[in-house]
Amino acid sequence: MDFNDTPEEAAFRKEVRAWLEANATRKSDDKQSFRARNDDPNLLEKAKAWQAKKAAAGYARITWPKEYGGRGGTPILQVIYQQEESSYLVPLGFFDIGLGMCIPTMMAYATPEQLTRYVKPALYGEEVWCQLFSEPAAGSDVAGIRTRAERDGNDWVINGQKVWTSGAHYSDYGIIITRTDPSVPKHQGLTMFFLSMKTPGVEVRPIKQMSGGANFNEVFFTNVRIPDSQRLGKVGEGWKAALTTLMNERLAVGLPSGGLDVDELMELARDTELEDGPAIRNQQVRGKLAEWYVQQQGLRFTRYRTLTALSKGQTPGPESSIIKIVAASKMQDMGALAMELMGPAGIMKEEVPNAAGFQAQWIAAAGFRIAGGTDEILRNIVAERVLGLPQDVRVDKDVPFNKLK
Amino acid sequence: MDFNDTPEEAAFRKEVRAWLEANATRKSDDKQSFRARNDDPNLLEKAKAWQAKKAAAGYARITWPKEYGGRGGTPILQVIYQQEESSYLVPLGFFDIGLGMCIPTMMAYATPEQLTRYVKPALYGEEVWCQLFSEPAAGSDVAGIRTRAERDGNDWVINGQKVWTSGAHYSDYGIIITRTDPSVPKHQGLTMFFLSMKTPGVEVRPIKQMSGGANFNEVFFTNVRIPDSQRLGKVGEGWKAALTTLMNERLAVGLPSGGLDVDELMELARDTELEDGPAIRNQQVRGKLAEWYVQQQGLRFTRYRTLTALSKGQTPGPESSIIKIVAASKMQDMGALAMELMGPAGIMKEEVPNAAGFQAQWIAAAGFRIAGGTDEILRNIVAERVLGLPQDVRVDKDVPFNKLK
Amino acid sequence: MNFDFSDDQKLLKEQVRKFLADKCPTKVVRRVLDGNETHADEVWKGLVELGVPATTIPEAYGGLGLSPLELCVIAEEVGRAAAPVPFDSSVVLATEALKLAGTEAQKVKWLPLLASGEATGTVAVAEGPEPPRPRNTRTTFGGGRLNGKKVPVIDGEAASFAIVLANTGGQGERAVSLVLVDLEQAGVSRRRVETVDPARKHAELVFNDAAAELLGAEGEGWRTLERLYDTAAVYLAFAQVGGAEAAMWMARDYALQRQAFGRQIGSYQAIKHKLADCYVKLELARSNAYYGAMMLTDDGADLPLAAAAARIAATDAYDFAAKENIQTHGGIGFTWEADTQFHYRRSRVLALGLGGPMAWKDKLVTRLEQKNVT
Amino acid sequence: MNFDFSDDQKLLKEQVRKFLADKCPTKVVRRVLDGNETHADEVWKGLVELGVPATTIPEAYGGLGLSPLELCVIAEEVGRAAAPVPFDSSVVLATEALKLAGTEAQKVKWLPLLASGEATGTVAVAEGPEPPRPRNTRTTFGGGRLNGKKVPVIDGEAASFAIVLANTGGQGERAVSLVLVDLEQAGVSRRRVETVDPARKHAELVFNDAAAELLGAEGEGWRTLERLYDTAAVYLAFAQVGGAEAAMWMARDYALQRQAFGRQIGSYQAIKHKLADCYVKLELARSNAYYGAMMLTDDGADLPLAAAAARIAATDAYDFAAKENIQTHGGIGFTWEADTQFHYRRSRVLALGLGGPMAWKDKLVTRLEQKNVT
Repeated sequence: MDFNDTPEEAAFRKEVRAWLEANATRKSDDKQSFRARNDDPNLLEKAKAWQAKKAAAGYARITWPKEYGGRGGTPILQVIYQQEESSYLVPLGFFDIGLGMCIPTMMAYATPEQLTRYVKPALYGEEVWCQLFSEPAAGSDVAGIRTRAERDGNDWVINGQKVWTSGAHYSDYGIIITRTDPSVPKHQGLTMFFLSMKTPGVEVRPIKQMSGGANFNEVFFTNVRIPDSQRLGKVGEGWKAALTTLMNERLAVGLPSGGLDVDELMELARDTELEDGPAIRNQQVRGKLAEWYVQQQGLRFTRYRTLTALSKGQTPGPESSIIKIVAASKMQDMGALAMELMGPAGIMKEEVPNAAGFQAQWIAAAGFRIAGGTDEILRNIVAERVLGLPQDVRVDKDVPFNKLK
Repeated sequence: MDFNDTPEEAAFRKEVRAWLEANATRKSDDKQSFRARNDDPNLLEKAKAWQAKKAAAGYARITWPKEYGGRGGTPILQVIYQQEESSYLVPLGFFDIGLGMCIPTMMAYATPEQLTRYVKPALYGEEVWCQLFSEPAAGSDVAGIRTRAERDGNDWVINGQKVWTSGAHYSDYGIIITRTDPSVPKHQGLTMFFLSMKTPGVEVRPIKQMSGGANFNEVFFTNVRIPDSQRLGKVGEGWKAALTTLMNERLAVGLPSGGLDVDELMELARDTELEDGPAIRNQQVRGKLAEWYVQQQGLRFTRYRTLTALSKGQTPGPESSIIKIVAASKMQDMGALAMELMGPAGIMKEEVPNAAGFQAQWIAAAGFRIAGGTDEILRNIVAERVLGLPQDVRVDKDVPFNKLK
Repeated sequence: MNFDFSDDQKLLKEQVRKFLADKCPTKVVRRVLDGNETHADEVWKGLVELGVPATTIPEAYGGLGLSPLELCVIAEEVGRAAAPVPFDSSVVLATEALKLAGTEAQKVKWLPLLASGEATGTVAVAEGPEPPRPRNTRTTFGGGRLNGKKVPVIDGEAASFAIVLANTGGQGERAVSLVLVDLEQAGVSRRRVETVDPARKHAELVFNDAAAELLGAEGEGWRTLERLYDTAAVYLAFAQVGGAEAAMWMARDYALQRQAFGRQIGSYQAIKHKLADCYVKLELARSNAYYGAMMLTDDGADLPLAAAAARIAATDAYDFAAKENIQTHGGIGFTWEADTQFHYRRSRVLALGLGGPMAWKDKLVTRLEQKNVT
Repeated sequence: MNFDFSDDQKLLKEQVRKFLADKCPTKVVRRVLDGNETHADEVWKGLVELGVPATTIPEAYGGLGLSPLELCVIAEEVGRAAAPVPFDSSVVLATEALKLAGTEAQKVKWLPLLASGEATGTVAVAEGPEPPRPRNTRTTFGGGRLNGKKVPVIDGEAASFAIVLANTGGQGERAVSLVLVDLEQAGVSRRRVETVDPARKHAELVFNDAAAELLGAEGEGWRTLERLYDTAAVYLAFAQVGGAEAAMWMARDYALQRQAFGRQIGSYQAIKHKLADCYVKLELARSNAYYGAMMLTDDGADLPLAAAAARIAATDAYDFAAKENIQTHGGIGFTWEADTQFHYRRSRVLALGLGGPMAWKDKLVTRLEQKNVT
């Protein structure tokens, strides 16, 4: 057992490091650069430039085949690149959905001509993609979407509303799942398309979140007309295509990073005097710290187990399915305790180093427990896919969509 | 707000106290008498004698109408009697099911002649009754029972098996729910009877529990023949009759008493040295003690709210539905902590005052979380009856019983 | 056994509930959250008209002279509405502090103004990010002058006066005294501070040779504060119970309405059992709060234990209900437009204002030890 | 990145698993639980034949000289089977203690006997109901003679020798030393004590001028014990992971088979989410245990932290899986006939033997503080 690279991995890491050193600035302080990054008004432009550089060097999508600008590398090489890149001050995060989910779906269903047209601009950051799946009445239950696409000659006309669309406000293209036949059961009447976000009738409105941020959007479709050539997969087989997209989402290995964790909470506990001395000497605080440390390390080493499988060219086991279930509640509970340690001033956003950070995490965690699969849906997934327990009763399974209550 | 009796209640309490003082021995130490009681081999005989005395004095079933030997009193008077009696060293517990559930069901369905025959002997403790409901394949789902009763002329012939029958080994009579028509949906084909436990073909076998005790039994029925006159309610209306029985079960207000609780745990924490001093000074232990004290008091005062409603002649609210959910897990967790405080010796049944008690409760709690409604069923009940949330999907509702998988 | 509120008290409760449902719907909370008002003045004025601030003030001082039980039922309704009004600061803390430790002159001066709504008060204890203790109280009082900084002070911007914990030079717990200071004077500057709950505004108060006077005897500040906090803990427990119940029913209503996979989400056990757990915590909190209320009226010997138990249970119930209300709503529950956030934010303000659950658990066990000894 | 066991180690694991599935089904655990045997001797003999006690003993002392990783995978399987054999006492504790602190003569005498299964050993630390500390160690050793009482001692009835924590007269932590005592002598009397897990027998050992000798230097007992417990914590974490996994799958299998209201109970979210939580805890435990294992083989600098984390996670996972396995089974799960009880009982023995979770959490944070300083 070791945490070492294989010779091949080590060579790749060396190469990546040299390239990054030559092309980017090393981070001095993780949190500071995190803030710097997010406050930059030209962030998208900078990110596009960095993406182009990466793509030209062949690092933008290491696992993609060479014909699409990748290098046909293994997933572990992709992880190694990301590990190394995370030490540098580079603008990220605008292309993950497009390259991680949309373009792979295009690769499965689009024509060679379309791929020639769209893959490279996406890879080079010239065009940003988003994924138009969730709807107000279809969150956890994605297949319950109502956005209609109706055939009109050689075109399709889309009407409806999507929601929780990350990055729709800066995206150029999107893949969209629509209902093309409401007279069949819900999973059967769906069809997928791609479209330009500039198509007439598409309107994007940001959603302000409880945290104050607005990373998500509502997208309204009013008589949006697109040609049949933008269909992905067969009519009525949109669910199969959507599963392709979602499957690619799952390949991502990672945790929200840059947040405050046990180290910062210990620091706070050392610096805070409770009634009977520093908080770090209080056994209740110590008990909590120990439990969260065990969770933090457990998640870290669970990730290492997944990486080991990738490194050996194996398919990772189901162990990483636990990550968000654990991390989200931990973040919420740690935030609450951090605030408690500061006493009545724990509600204040100023004065204390990291106070605002813990408060922000306490608020963000309420959303993190929901976004990308609620705690409840994730437990269903673990129970069904890992433990082989049966699905809950599905009353809507064989009923025509337009006959559902 | 006060905890005082109304004048009527105070008068009744005084009367009861005088009677008890004249007829029973006051407890000196609660726990000692608890042990004394349970170790007495002649307990049943003594209980029968005490029950006869109580019945003669009119205290055996205060809420029953006078014609059946009760005194037509309010539920609060019944509670007051129990409160007072609990300070005396008297043998209890053999008649609760019979008088609390079986005989009330008889009152609803039996003939006047049958009531004349059975009520008084039950009230006077001469005949003990049990309730034959649960089956191996029908626990939480009582209506899923399979024990068959088939009509044969003017008789019924019963075949099948019951389980978890408290007190079957010392009972004289029982009420039993059977399936008389498997060709209709499960709730419709049931019929209730009463029978003598001495009827040929009835065999009682005790079940040894994880705790080592054997308070429950399996009861096997092999061609048990009883006359139609022992039917309670109409053929096929057994579920309605069973609900009558179970409803009476719910009227009981109470907690398992005589157990170790926060006081005893504090005593242990005071007497146990951990690494950094007495356990009572450890903030983790204090945190737990506080939480359990809050639960203990919460349950106590919840009970007082119920008693207040009874005292005012109102129907109690749903608040008492929380009692077992809280009490069972609390008992399990407290037992585990008590054992932990004692260190590696926490597993030993000897040496420490109360150690065996906490261990016994840790084991018993695993059963207490199940018996009389599992944690899960009780949460369903709270969600449905208190919060008005819908039932889960019931796939078996309209399907003939013999067509169910 | 009469462990319940009287019919009159229930009627009062209903009246306040109806008033708040009508005049303080969630859009009012949102207005204050999003805006610059110190509080929702029209709601406050309406509560004044209903006599809320006068409830427990003796008739001799212009109050209604009602029992603490009346204020308990009102607190529950204020909590249910998450009303953005100076209830906890003025009606509970400042009023009770004056009643507990004020001189006749102080009472005569301020209680009638509080009762009539002409003035509001607050209590200023914390001095930044540390649980306040006598030894870390750096604000000083001497020669009639107050100097130092208090933050966060709830409703400190709008309050007419503050009762301030200040160092007066004694030893140990006797180092601190309570001091009454008129906030409308040159020696006082105020600044709004941002908190996790913008619907309840907090301020920083800076005292620069501000004229002030002792409230209660010198050196008795800590002991008085503990008694004041015990009383306040019971009233706030009712507010927390009200908030928890509101959050629970909000979640339940959404669970009935929202469908997933062809069914109401409220038919899934994950939601049902979560809400059942809310109910369990709520009832434990309510029952403990009732006993706390009784100890406010009775001889009160058991108040210290009852208050601690009520506060711990109510904080737990409100925390849980507030966060699981968001969770039950899913994505929509995390938007700025959603009403779920009001309780999530408020639950923390109420949880920490008088000291957090860990400190109260420790206090509870200390009191239990003392009780078992006697 | 190679954070996994090797194929050879997995093969060994599979071999031990098959052996135990075949020779140590639950009816063997039941036999020991219900009966008088000190352990299941035929299972133990089979494990000896497989070389289990010889695993980490160097070849020079008649062992197999394999790495700690091999013993980790074996521990997981012994835990899975809840096997009633002197594994934790002899293969882990006594063997590791000898390797850690034994003189050459002591190793030459005992390790070959342990490797061959001719002897078993145990470690005797506790003296009744108090977490053992140097200051409450009343057993004394001096002039080659041991006097005192140790209880409970796991496998103390059958063990050939014990390593005993005894007071040797120094100051503070240096008051105690480890002492090796042959249990087959007149100065030793043994008595079985009843515990919550009759499938693992425990004894009281009374020493009355028993001949004994130091194991390691005088006054080093406590430090050696801490190092020994860190090592043992990792092995036992694997045993706990194995037990937790067994309990989880037992519950899952029952949930597939048992019907209520016309459906498998495993289709209800109350059961699904409970078992998902089991899995979450299990994976956290497994990942922490892996790192512990790596720290047993690597330079081990991070062993103290890794061991504490592994132990805390594994204790939590096993406790939860064991109790919720009973709960998932319902009534039948609480009968004496049910196999659920083995894990419920065993989980407590494993949780408390090396000290309970509270103590380890405290230890973990202490070590984290030390690490952050350096």
